[in-house]
Amino acid sequence: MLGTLLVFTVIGLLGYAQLDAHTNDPSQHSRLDAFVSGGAPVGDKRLPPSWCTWCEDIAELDADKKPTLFQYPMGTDTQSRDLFATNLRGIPLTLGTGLIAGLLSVGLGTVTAFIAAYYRGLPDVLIRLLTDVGISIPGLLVLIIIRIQLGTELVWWQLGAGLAAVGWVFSSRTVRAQVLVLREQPYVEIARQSGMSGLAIIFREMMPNLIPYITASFVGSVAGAILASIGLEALGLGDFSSPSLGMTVYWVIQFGAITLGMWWWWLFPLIFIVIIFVSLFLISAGLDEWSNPRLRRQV
Amino acid sequence: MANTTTRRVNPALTAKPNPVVAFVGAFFGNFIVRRFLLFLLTVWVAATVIFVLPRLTGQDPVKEKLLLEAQRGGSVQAGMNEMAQEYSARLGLDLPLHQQYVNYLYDLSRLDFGYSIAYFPRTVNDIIVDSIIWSFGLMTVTLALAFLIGTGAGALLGWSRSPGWLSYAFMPFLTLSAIPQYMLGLVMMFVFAIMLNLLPFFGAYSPGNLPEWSLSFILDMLRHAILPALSILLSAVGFWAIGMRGMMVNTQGEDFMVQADAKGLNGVRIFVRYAVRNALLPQVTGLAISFGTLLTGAVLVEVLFQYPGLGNTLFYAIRVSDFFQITGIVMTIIISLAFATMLIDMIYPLIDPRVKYTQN
Amino acid sequence: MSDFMRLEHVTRTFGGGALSTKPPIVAVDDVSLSIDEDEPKITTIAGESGSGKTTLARLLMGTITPSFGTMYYRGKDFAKLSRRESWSFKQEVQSIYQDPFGSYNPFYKVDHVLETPINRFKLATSRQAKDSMIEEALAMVGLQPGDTLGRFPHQLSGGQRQRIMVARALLIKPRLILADEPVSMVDASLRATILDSIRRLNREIGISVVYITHDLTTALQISDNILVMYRGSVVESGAVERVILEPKHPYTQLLIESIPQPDPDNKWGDEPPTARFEEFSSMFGCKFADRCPHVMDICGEEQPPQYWLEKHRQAQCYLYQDEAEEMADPDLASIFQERREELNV
Amino acid sequence: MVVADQETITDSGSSDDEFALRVEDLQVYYGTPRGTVKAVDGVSFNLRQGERFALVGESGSGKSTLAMAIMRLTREPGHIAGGHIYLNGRDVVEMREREIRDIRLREMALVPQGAMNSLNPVMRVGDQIIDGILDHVPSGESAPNKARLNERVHELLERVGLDPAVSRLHPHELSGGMKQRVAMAIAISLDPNIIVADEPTSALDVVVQRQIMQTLGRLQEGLEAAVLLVGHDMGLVAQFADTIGVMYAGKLVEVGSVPDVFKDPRHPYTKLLIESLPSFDISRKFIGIPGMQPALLNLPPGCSFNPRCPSVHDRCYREVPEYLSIAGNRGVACHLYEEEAIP
Repeated sequence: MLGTLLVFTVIGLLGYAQLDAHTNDPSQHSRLDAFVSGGAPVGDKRLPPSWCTWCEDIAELDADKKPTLFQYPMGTDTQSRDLFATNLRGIPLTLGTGLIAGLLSVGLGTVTAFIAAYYRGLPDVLIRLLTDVGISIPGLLVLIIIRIQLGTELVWWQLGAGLAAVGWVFSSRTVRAQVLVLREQPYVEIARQSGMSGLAIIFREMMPNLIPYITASFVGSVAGAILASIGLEALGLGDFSSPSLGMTVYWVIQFGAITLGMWWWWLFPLIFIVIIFVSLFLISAGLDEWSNPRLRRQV
Repeated sequence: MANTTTRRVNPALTAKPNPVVAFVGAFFGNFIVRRFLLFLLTVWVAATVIFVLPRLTGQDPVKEKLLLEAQRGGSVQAGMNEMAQEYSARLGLDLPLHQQYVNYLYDLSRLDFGYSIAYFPRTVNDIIVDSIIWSFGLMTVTLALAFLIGTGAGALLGWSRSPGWLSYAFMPFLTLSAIPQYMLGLVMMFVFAIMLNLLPFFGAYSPGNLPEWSLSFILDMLRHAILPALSILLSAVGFWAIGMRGMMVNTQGEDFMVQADAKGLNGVRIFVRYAVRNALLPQVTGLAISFGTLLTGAVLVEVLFQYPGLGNTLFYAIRVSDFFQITGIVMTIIISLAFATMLIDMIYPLIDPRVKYTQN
Repeated sequence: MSDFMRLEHVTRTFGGGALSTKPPIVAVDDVSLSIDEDEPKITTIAGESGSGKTTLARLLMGTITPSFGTMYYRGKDFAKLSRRESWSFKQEVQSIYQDPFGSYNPFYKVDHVLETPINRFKLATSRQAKDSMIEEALAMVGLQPGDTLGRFPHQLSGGQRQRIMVARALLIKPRLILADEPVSMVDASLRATILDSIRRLNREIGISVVYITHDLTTALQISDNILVMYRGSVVESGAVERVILEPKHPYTQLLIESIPQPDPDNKWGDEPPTARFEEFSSMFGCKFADRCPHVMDICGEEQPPQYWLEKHRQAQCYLYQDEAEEMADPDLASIFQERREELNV
Repeated sequence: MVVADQETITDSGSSDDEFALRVEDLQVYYGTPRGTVKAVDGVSFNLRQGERFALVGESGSGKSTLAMAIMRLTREPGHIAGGHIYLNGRDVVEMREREIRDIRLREMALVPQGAMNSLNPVMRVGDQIIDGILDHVPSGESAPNKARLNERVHELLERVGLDPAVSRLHPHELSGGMKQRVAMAIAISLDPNIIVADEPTSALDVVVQRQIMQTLGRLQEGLEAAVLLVGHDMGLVAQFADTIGVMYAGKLVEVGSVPDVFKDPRHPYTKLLIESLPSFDISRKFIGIPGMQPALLNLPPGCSFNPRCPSVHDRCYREVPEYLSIAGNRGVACHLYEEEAIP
């Protein structure tokens, strides 16, 4: 399953090349710029939108093309964008957002979990309270507000960082629960009696045994962040100059691709999203099996 | 000969608690009180984050937006000056920040979110009340159904004595849960509304119909609700089914399951009262935690089907940057979610006898 | 006399606190004792679950602190140790746990538990010195380095794992070893060898051992002195063979009677009564009164004091109020001290 | 209801079989990725009505596997590979799932390991007792009413030495000993004639252990039931059982009456086992059995005990000793006793 994600990343790099090839053509360049310049009111997409001054060309370009094997493997949209290039470029952007969010969440979560477990007492109480509160606040909604009030568009890595800022509480809770279990293990006390310092115990004794849980939490965070980022972008809060999967969904909704019968516009991103999520699920199920021997025989 | 020495009495046993301390302890030690305080804290933290973070940048985008609208003129021009005044009065633009914060919290505590920028003389509360009914109906029914169906299916999937063919149902459930609700909505809209032309693809009722208590209207309403509901339902069913399946597998490894067999109980009883009953407990905890994720997904489904609920309203508010309305809707959702989670947590000890209200 | 560790009127409670509606659970109730360094002995702390024996061990280990009373390490208040003294305490008090698997980090080979203390406490100067130290220690507990080193804990038997823990203690050469039920999770046929190696630590290297157990037969086999605990109190203590072969406190008597003797001709008597209270936090009376066959009126009124029964033996029971003297300072170590003097004479 | 149950017992137990339980050449195998583990390999023994039979052995000797197989509770990847288990004259191995379910609790009941969480944590104790009774109401008869059931629950709890008020509690509110008493109340709820007690007092305190075992003995006498006690503690066996069977690496190596075996153990393993017991005799040296039990996947050829046996000779490395009947109604599986064998 990790393989699938790797393949996606490679595809994404190819996607850059593909898109670059297209954008080298000046007319295409302007088309892309215009395309990303703002949301258009929903209307009959076969007519150029009124805000678009250059859109007379649209009819001449290859708009609304069904997929053809060689020219446009995934068709084009109403703005004549090559969806093959868009998707290839979009997958790594979306994955990147998820990875950034996952890394930061797990990093923050693990550090807070260890602070709580190491110092106990007040820091522990405060961190636990913070995670309890954080878990019951839908982070996505908070992000919406912050994003709106900031008034700037978030590029993929900023989006990832934002999602981590609201999502770390889940990692913190998972890791903390495990740290609490480990802390009571006799071998931790044996290590202390062997003269190991607190930090050494955390990194040399506890950390290796936490890796399965941290990895599982990472996978979960990535999945959650991807889901949330697509959601935010579909609401029109993404980076309009980015061809990420979520922005494609936004344009699909904006331009009424469904009612236009342009199935290729939404079907391919949908398939990619499903593959990403199933891969992530299978990775986490595999990790579960690895860290939970009881499930080993069943799954 | 005995009792020649003065006997020490253990201080741990003689320490008498101060009655005030004891009362305060009992009050805050009470689970319901503590859970309610957590609810208040949650809402307060959310509100504070929303207030503080944007202001850290030093700009006031709301003010800028208002100024921009005022300069641009047009349809909203009419109320814009009043709006700007209202805005100043409400948050006290020139007041120090802490004063603004106090005003903000005061308004929040009365659930007063002020006026909508886009639909000026209307208040945000008006708009929320109009749309929340649709959301509430759609969400509660679909989430409850999804939980019941998903948990039921997961219980059967994870039960070792289920017929073998049932295991083939796992992959479809996994796939369904892997598709975000709004993407599922896209597919359903395409298949049922466009290709087969069976069901309407947007709105909550047919245009031209006015809401009324008549059979035809209710049927029309239900027809419109099917696709959005199904999109949320199918995706969420998979989520619950997978969780429940895992818990069933775990539960069947428990000692009391062996003992239930040793008692020669009939299969249905073991399944329902021993396996499902215990596997269900983490599902309920999951219900509390995953509400948020499921709900934000549902917001997008509303947008997709132009269902006139909170999600759709939020979407339009975002498009026109109607800050007061966005804050109002988001806070409403946050408060209702925190409230629902609190209710579930309070009910939880009733279904799990090991958890006591008084426990620390 | 020089006390290595000394507890004075130590009480440890759990729970309770300002925000709790429940009264605290008294796990260790006013215990005074000392561990002598000059005459290292094996002292058994015996009791059933909930007796407080493990809490007492954890107090001695320094992982928890007394709620009331004072604990001294080499004459200094344990709560006021300097950094250096804490470090030396860490090295001088070692433990062996009940679960021979849990004592090992599953991530590392078994060598890890042997090498870590050598590295951290700088016990060896060179690689060769370190290797020969480890080999020597393993040989002392009857293990071949070739059979054990370089393996993961799950590849060894429970008996081997537990003996490596003894070897580890041997490397560090602490002054005190706390062995918390070291053989209860090991097959009966392997117990003897492990207990034997613990005894050698005491006899040959001169390490004091506190042996915590519920099993009085093994206590009799390896220890010199015994404390019998019931619901946090030491109800009887003294020389192990006197206490076990001729118990005086009714609880000790019940405990010893209940041991299933592997002798079909020596069967149990009638079924004893069950305890009426699971948690006992009352400040009044003897804690065993609800099950005691000899209960008297006074037992329900006030907790009995410690009585001197013989020169080196004490019991906390009113049955002996007429024949025995009440202890002025119920420091249980003084009984053992008494015995040491006697033996030295 | 209770009366009806007793009638059924006499009916089903009416075969002329003098034995409540006969186990014949039982084999329980586990399929593992590394090969088949013969956890129980050709074990035979009989259990008379009213007899207390104890099976002892180290962990991994197959004693618990055997107990579970008798209840037909063997779980995947284990399976009964051969042999017969006659319960009141009927073969449990051949029974259909429905029949075996009906027989559990009514004819044979399990008292689980003391360390197990054998009670459903979310159900009240009383309901868990009622459960078993309700699911064994013979078809065609109506279920007893609530008052009768409660009366029965109270009576059962009193018989195992618990306050009837316990029926309203949940398992987490009980101590280990109380939980085990509840498990016993469930086991005797339909007056079975065989009770399988699988390490019933493991993880319990000495005094509680004694109380539980004495209660079990009292219940057994009241029911005139046979008890199969599975354990590792020779002391408990000496206190409780009439007959002892010693298991080693999946095989029964010695059977005999408790006084006989303790006074005159025959098999070298039994001898060492008894010698290794700690006792209050300080003069005796406390010794263990050298070596360790072999892994079941990798048994030595010949007698499984040959690596540890002090009396080992050439034949032991070649031939697996057969189980021989010897004088005094005893049996032993060892080459040393072939001359004493009674054909």
